[in-house]
Amino acid sequence: MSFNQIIFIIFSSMLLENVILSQFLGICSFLGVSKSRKSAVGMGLSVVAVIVLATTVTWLIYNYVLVLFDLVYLKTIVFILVIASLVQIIEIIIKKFVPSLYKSLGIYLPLITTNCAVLGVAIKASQNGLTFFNMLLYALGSGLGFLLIMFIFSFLREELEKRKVPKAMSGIPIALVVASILAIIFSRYVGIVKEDEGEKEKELPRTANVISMHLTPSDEYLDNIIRRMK
Amino acid sequence: MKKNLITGLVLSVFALICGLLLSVVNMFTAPVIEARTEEKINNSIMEVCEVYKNNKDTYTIDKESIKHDEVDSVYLVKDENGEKVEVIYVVSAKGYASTIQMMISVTKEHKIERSVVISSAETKGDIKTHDFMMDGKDSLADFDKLSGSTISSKAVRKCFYTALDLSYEDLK
Amino acid sequence: MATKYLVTNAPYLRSADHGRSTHTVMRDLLIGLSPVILFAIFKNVIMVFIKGTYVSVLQAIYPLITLIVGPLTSALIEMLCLFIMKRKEITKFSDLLEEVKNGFGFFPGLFIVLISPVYINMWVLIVSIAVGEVVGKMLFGGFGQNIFNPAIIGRAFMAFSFSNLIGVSCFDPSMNSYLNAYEASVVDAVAGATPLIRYSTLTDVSYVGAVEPFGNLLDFFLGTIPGCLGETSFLACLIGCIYLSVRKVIDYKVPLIYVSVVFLNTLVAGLFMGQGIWYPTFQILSGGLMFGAVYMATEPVTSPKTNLGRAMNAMMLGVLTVLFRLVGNNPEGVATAIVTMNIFGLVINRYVVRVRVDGKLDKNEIPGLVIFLSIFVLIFIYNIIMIV
Amino acid sequence: MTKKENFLKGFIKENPLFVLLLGTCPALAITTSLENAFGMGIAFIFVLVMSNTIISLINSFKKLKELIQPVRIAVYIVIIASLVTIVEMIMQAYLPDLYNSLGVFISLITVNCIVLGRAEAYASQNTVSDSVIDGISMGLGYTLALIIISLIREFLGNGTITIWGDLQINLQGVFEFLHITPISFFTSSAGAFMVLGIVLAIMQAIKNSKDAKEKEAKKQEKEVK
Repeated sequence: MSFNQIIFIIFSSMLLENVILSQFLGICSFLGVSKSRKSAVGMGLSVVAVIVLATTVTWLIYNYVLVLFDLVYLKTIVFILVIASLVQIIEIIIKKFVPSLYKSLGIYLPLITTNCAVLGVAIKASQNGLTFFNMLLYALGSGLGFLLIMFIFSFLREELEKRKVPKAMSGIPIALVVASILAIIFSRYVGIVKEDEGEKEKELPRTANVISMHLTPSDEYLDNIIRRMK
Repeated sequence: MKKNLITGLVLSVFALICGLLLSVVNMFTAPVIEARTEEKINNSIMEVCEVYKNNKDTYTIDKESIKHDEVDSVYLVKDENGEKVEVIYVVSAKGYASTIQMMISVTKEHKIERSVVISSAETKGDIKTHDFMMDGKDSLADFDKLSGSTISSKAVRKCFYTALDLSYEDLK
Repeated sequence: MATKYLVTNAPYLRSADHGRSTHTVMRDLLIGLSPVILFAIFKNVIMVFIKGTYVSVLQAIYPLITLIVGPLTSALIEMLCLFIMKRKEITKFSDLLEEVKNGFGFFPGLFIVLISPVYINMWVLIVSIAVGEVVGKMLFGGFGQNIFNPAIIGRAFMAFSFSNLIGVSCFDPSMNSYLNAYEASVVDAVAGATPLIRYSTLTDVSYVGAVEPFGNLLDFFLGTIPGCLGETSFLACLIGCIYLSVRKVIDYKVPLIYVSVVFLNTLVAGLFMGQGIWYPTFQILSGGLMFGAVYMATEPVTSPKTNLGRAMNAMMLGVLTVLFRLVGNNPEGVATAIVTMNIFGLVINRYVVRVRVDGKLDKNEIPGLVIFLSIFVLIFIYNIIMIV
Repeated sequence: MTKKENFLKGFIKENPLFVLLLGTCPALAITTSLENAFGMGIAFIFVLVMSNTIISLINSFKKLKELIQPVRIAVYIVIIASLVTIVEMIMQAYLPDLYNSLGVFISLITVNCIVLGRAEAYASQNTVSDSVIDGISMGLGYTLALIIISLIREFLGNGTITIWGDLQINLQGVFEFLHITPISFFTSSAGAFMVLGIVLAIMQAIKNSKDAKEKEAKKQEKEVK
């Protein structure tokens, strides 16, 4: 896996396939907590940590227990238990070792159990058969995407408070409209991150037809084709 | 300590009961789901393979007579004399965050006849109806781009490559 | 928190200082826009009439119709919204008119027309103007309250939901809507619609491939190249910019920094591609860069209020525009950059004002600042990596 | 609260989506067609009613209630998750197309705040029959909200209204009559946010005007007195 590929996965899951704006996961906490920046950033950071940990654990359980014993249908129940206990464990650990952090993050941790972003990313990562490394990057990117939107949105919400928003629109409705505008803007970022083009050559199969493509095949590859044609 | 143990026990009893219940339901639904999948695959074969659809009585389809690492399964279409007419591949395209499974039929002339998406875990529904514009092509020069989806065009492209490539071996 | 300065959303801080009303500003803005509008009419209506390549008279005067319909639609929708929202306060029709006039009601529509293709479908235009006006402006509370630039919201909506209709001329579906009747008969089909769209399809960058199909760089400067209705002429935007800066309606530093950052950035990119000085010149002359820099990036409501904030904003705009143009699938890039900076402008404004007012940052603000700065730095690094 | 009031509250007064703002994720994600809204609604009602029943049943035994008190949330989640899985399996077996289009959001009913919220706030403290009525009411109210949003989105975005399977009303003629095409924006993610925002704003406006009227009425009453 090249550096470019790593960047591609993280940025794509962060910007283009953003958990909130394009996959609609974690909207409840997004609308509920984005009002003050401190809580938005706190929530975002805890979600990043929990998503990465929970996805890793559930991925391992899914691939090495559930699939092997043919118990895939138990995934929802197992995943949610894993997430709930993980959140509990993290809470205990933080409370014991970093009390100052617990003070600022503590109240958001229990909320994360019912944040559908965590369960959603965990289910998607396991079900779609990602490799371990891809899964890690995907989880990290998704978490960072959540954090980014929470961060941006805390500013927007704060700004909206100052504006003379009509009474009917104030609060959640205008926040949703702004989210819609953000979704439009984010959709324009397609192509900013590009997949590694260099890998394409290596992956070329041995078909003779490929000659007609725009790519310039390597010598070894051409030899292969000529051998085949004979 | 004892209290904790009891609560833990209660929780596991609940989990166990639920697990058992689920396995009972699974026992009933699993065969139905399997039958559905099979039916779907049969329908897809009809859709991608015109020759077989028109000559159901005389033509035969062999499943998994050949094994390749790159594809999920292979179906060979033979006419009444046992000549190979077409080959159908079930291939999975893996993007960074989702997978789609599609069926690609390749003719004797090593041209892609048709392709359909069997299952997809894409967030957006449009990929199911997405036409990859590959029908009747024997090279991939003008491949329609799938931008903005978790399935990169590269992954789908690779599926078509693989199908075309393997057809040289399988249709000998 | 002790505040030495009053930070409000008042749209024109300076105009208040100078004792000018929004009416004067509006008149200035109209005069500042007039070179662009006049040039658009000259190029797309008068020239077409002179060359006589139009199919019907309606097609020849279509740009003129859009230039009238756009602002009118915008003003009407604003009136309607105001009527619904402030039913109790407004009783007379003249009050309503006054309100629309004070709220610059017809400007979003005018801007959307100027940054749309020449032969855009009328209903697409009207729907986009309605969305820009309502969603971008009125839902936030009207003039001076908007967070995003309403015109760009409308244009982005158009690009987002009418991607199949936007490039198609409403007179002949086989024709490109960016080319006026005269250009459609002159520019060959291979050349593609606008210089930037053609550029984005080029595999080899060269002067012959990018510039020559449309004339030479002087044509780019004057604006006799295909493109959106009002944004092709660098010269007209420059005249407008000078007038508006002299009248102190806009801050001349913003377009200056914006355009020079784009120039420098593309100069470096061009050097790595083995291109000469024509390449950055081509990049700053084509597309809506100058129009966006003069009339949209400077919009007082949505841009930061301090000098430092504005400079940072303009710099980021330049970096993002080049990023979108050269790396993204987005041949234009200016609108996306401006609307992106509408968001980050808030962040910049917030921190810069805070530091100015309090002399230091609140402890609670630091995680946010770190996130923001890391985004900022990441974009810079990414930009450098990608263009090299 | 009478049984009738209990039943009617979920539709307008305590509508889970429009008033309580719960369960927004599926309301944005799957409302691209009316069929999806129906499917989601049925799945949701089943889960909600069953979980309410089971949880109020468990809580009606005092001994059991005390026993699970420290881990009650976990127990509730386990019960809800298994109910969701049952729905998922049945749907996959008998309604595969719907299952495919709802995707991951069926599994996500597990963490839908409405289900857990009703379990914790209502079912654990009320009788079984009340809880069942509450579940039906909340579920129907949520389904109603989903239907409203999906009607708007499907009509404007696609020009059709899909009731179930092939049963589809084609309204593209309306668009053709106006010489326009459906606006795909409404079926996209940005459109989802926008539609929900506007619908909520309309609800809020109605509520505001109602409040204002009530205030005025009270004022007048005072003056009369």
